[in-house]
Amino acid sequence: MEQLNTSVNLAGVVLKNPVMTASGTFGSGMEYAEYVDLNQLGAVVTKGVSNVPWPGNPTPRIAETYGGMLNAIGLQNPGIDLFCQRDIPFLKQYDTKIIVNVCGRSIEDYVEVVERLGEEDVDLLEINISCPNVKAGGIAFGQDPKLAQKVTREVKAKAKQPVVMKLSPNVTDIAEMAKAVEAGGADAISLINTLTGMKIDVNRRTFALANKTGGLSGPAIKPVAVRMVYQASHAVNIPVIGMGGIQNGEDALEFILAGASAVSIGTANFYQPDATIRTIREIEAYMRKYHVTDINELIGAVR
Amino acid sequence: MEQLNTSVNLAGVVLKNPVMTASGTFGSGMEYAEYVDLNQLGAVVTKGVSNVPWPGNPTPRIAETYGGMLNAIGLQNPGIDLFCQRDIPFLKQYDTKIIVNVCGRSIEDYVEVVERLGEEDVDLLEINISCPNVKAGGIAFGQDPKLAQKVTREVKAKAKQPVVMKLSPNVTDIAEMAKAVEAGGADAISLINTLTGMKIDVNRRTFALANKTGGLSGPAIKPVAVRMVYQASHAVNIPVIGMGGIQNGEDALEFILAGASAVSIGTANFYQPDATIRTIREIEAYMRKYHVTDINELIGAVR
Amino acid sequence: MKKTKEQARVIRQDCLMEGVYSMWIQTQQIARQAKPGQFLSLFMKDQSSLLPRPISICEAEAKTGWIRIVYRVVGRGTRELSGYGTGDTISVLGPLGNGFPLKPKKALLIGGGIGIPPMLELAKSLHGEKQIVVGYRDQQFLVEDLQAHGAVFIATEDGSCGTKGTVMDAIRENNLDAEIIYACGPTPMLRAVKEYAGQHGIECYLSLEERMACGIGACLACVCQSTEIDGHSQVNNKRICKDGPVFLSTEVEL
Amino acid sequence: MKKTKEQARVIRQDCLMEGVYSMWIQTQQIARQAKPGQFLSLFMKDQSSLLPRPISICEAEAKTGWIRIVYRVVGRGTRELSGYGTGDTISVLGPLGNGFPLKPKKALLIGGGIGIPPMLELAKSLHGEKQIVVGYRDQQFLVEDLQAHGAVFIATEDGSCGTKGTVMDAIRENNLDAEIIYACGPTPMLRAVKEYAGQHGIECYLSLEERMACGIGACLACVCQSTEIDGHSQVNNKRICKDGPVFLSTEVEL
Ligand SMILES: Cc1cc2nc3c(=O)[nH]c(=O)nc-3n(C[C@H](O)[C@H](O)[C@H](O)COP(=O)(O)OP(=O)(O)OC[C@H]3O[C@@H](n4cnc5c(N)ncnc54)[C@H](O)[C@@H]3O)c2cc1C
Ligand SMILES: Cc1cc2nc3c(=O)[nH]c(=O)nc-3n(C[C@H](O)[C@H](O)[C@H](O)COP(=O)(O)OP(=O)(O)OC[C@H]3O[C@@H](n4cnc5c(N)ncnc54)[C@H](O)[C@@H]3O)c2cc1C
Ligand SMILES: Cc1cc2nc3c(=O)[nH]c(=O)nc-3n(C[C@H](O)[C@H](O)[C@H](O)COP(=O)(O)O)c2cc1C
Ligand SMILES: Cc1cc2nc3c(=O)[nH]c(=O)nc-3n(C[C@H](O)[C@H](O)[C@H](O)COP(=O)(O)O)c2cc1C
Ligand code: FES
Ligand code: FES
Repeated sequence: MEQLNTSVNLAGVVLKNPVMTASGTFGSGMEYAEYVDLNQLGAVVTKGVSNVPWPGNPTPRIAETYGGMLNAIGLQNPGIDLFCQRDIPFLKQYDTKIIVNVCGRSIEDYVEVVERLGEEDVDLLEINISCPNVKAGGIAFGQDPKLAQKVTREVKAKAKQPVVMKLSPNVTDIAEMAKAVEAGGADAISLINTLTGMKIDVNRRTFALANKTGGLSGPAIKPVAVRMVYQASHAVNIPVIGMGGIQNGEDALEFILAGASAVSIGTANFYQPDATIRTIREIEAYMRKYHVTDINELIGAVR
Repeated sequence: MEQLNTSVNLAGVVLKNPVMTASGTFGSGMEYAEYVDLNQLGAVVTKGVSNVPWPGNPTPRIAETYGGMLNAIGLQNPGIDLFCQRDIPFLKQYDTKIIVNVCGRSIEDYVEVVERLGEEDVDLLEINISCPNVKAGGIAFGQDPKLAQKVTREVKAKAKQPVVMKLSPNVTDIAEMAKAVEAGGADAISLINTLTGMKIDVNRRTFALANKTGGLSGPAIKPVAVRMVYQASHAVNIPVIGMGGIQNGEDALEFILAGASAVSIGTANFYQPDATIRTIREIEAYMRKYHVTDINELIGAVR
Repeated sequence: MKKTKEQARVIRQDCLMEGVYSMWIQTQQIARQAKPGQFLSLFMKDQSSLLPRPISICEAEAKTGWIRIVYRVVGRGTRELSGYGTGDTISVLGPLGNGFPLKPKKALLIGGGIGIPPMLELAKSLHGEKQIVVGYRDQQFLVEDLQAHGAVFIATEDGSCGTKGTVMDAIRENNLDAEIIYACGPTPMLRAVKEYAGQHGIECYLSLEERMACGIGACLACVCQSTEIDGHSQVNNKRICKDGPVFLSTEVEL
Repeated sequence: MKKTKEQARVIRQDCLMEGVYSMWIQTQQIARQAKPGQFLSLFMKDQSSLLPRPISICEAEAKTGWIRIVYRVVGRGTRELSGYGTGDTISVLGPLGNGFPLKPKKALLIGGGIGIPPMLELAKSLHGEKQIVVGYRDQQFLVEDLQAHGAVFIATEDGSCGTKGTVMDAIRENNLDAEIIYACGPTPMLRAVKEYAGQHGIECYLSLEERMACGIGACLACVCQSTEIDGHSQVNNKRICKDGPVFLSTEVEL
């Protein structure tokens, strides 16, 4: 059997394979550790963490849609203190990379968390400027290139780890956003976060979500995600992490061929708890079938 | 049995019910006339027509996606001359409203077709400034509020019929686009056109579509469409026509409750040729079940 | 060995009344581990519906691996389930959640509508003195199964059987008392039970419901409001799928 | 009465060779109206796959309403189909397209790979002199069925049966001649057939393939390039689903 190289390099951090979890769908891995050997993952990307605990939105927080789902969790999280005490030590037990997703309502919020994480042994920071479920701030950063660049610059000034900027798909021109955060000093970008959507319960004549709108994820959005990863990776010279609807190796390879150096699996975990592991195995099987010895040959190979 | 009023008013044009076909999915109704009694439809919206015949894009022009499809037909159409000779007389045989969808590469193109249609007995004009499959022009109009307003104004200056502006969902702020065309004098807006997407064939390592990108339609995009209809209808005072993934009465009612005065059915025709008729019947059944005697009570009822 | 989804086999399916079905499925591991009050995540064959359907365990037999669920058809997923027949397979994750704590006290089991099914396995598992109160709109189901395990008191909204009114009316009408209460049903019923337990100082466990995505505690979709700040979340939120679905009535706000 | 999708019933399904299946289904109207070269749109039960799968009619029996299709498993849809058994239902639209014109001339029927199935109904329907040439990669299917209706000449890529090479090699090796050619198969084969027919001045009909959405001529997904400007489209495009799938070889560019 040929020796396969599945390892990829994200801004100097070497992942054993390109398969990661998508922020907010995997907690910090504790619950999924019963289903998945975390040692096999390229990286675990944690749920967004803020400077103080956030209570999130009222319920219902999710709704099923055709081939996907809407969520408006509202970034509930225990805050950076408990996160550093509990979640980082938990993840350090495993042989995988740790990417901490950071959320905030203001640039100061982001910087506070990023500074705090500078003392911690984590590999990468992913800055969520694109969560559509936060009233104050949040979404605005990810929809305005100037603001996005500003957040990036200020976060980079304080960050001890390489910084991944996570982009919103709810924009007219994703290439422009990618260029803006690259100009701000981002070490990598990740996309897509969720598309803003809405569901109405016609029988009860109300919104399906207490928050009215939510973020659409799952296989339904994959074509939009692949297109944006393609456009973004052609617009910048930093690595791109692709996500949106990935449920198997074939889906992951679509993103990689479109230009992603790594991929994240989100919604699929909910209906296939070992979706990450299966995806890794299927990527390996594909490489064997087509005699691809190094996964890096596939990154951006369709152009 | 209670008497139901299902008729709605679109910029002075009264439709017997709010269910129409979506442009480009129904031709001019000829092929579907074998499957659907066109007399029962609120309106037939024709495939986009331009000043001269357009050959469209190379094949493959479509690809299936999870819960939806991508198309890059590229607005193939026989041009306004044959359209006026053949398609309008065909549709005039039926007791339904005729909405002609107009496409163009420049403002002059649009205006030429609109002027030509001034001599014809059609009810409404729908101006497609949002088709993502045309290289020159097309998409730019629908993604820039200033340009959108300009097209609207110039079209309105020449149009004999009320003008519906069809908006692209590939924008950061749909409310801004809606306001722009309202300011330009639009009599109504319709949305959403398709979301730009991409599919890669991992085995052949090529794009699934010859055009690389295509427009995503079908139930997968419905949550985005409902959200945009809600946002747009709250931003303007002109009627909104909603579409995107509607396949049955419940879906149509989601759009109506979100603020749409009428709805269009597109992709669903492909897998349920009588999707329009079924939708009309299901809306009527809903009205009976909940004792709603006038459909206008439902428009925008969830807020 | 990591946990994973199981492919269970449908043993039999029966329609108990219009829109309510009973299905026995054969599992590998789940039945052996199941406790009353826990639930299963069921996955649909129609791949346009991706999320799990949480359904309570109504009965579980460790020896045969059989599990019974009883459910009402309310949407696409339960409609699909109702079409299954003997020999069909179904993809299942479980058992999930904490389940009811079994305590040797005089117990009152309260079930309302489609919250009744978990009370059957609970009634089977509780060996002390117990009274079972069940509320229906009109038609009844599972009454005989429950009667095999305790005295059953019925309330119907239309008064067609037992007490006319709610389970609370039945409790008062029959002067039922208890040292511990277990309840599952619609939120208004749970609210009334919580208040009743509070007034009488009775230990009370409520099984809650919320929309779920992961079903295992990772996504924070299914929270309820907790009285105190929760240790896991650092806010007044507990996860129904992981910390529940059963909560001490004083722990949660309804 | 308006046309509509039919719910057909699966009569039987057989695996002809690895990945190639033969399925008989019972239809209401379709079998009665079917002509050789026409096709069906098949719809999947898994609602995440929405578009029709176009599959050629391999045999049709007006009396019984039975239709046979023979297909290769290549993706999600055909994989789903291959799992069906007797008694299952399947949603079908058809017959669609124009079909082959039946002419009383000495005929050469050419099928390549999964383009062979429509040649069976064509062979059954043509009553004049006919020769049937079929090309396979290696393993063969439908050979006996075809032999019942004419002389069959086989080509295999690996030479394991008949002529080693393509259908064109088999035609030359066997010195076959004809007044009319009917062909269905992969595009390179059709290109060779078109060229051969042109060189020999033989009337030639080709059945083409393209991705479809509506299957009935409305969406303009499935066009091929036509030699002349088409009356319907006003451009050099014809719709395979409606104007085809069968075209005179001189009408189209391949
Ligand atoms: C812990 C728990 C135990 C349950 N036990 C039972 C039971 O034993 N019998 C029974 O009939 N029902 C039970 N339910 C409710 C059951 O989950 C829903 O009726 C079912 O999911 C509806 O699915 P559907 O596809 O038919 O409806 P749809 O409305 O089409 O479902 C759409 C989405 O909403 C979710 N959903 C809809 N209703 C509910 C609900 N009430 N609670 C949670 N999610 C919902 C579905 O899971 C799905 O993701 C339980 C719910 C929970 C949370
Ligand atoms: C007129 C016509 C007649 C055909 N007759 C037969 C036949 O008799 N036997 C047979 O095995 N195959 C036939 N095909 C090819 C058959 O349609 C495809 O193999 C089938 O649709 C693949 O579906 P899938 O879901 O398994 O593959 P997927 O790749 O998962 O399908 C994805 C989408 O692409 C479409 N698609 C994929 N391959 C093709 C193709 N080659 N042509 C058109 N659409 C395609 C599917 O319909 C679907 O919409 C015919 C095609 C046409 C156009
Ligand atoms: C329930 C849920 C919670 C999420 N929470 C976060 C979050 O905290 N931070 C973030 O950057 N993205 C969050 N996301 C977005 C995902 O990380 C991912 O970008 C998106 O869901 C698309 O991937 P998918 O289709 O594979 O789920 C969340 C998504 C879901 C479904
Ligand atoms: C095959 C195809 C062709 C289309 N052609 C046009 C067109 O010519 N003009 C236009 O304005 N929209 C066109 N559309 C967009 C639809 O009218 C509609 O806006 C979109 O598909 C969303 O609705 P649906 O999900 O119901 O299909 C086309 C869509 C499809 C799928
Ligand atoms: S459903 Fe995910 S935390 Fe409960
Ligand atoms: S598939 Fe729509 S025109 Fe042929």
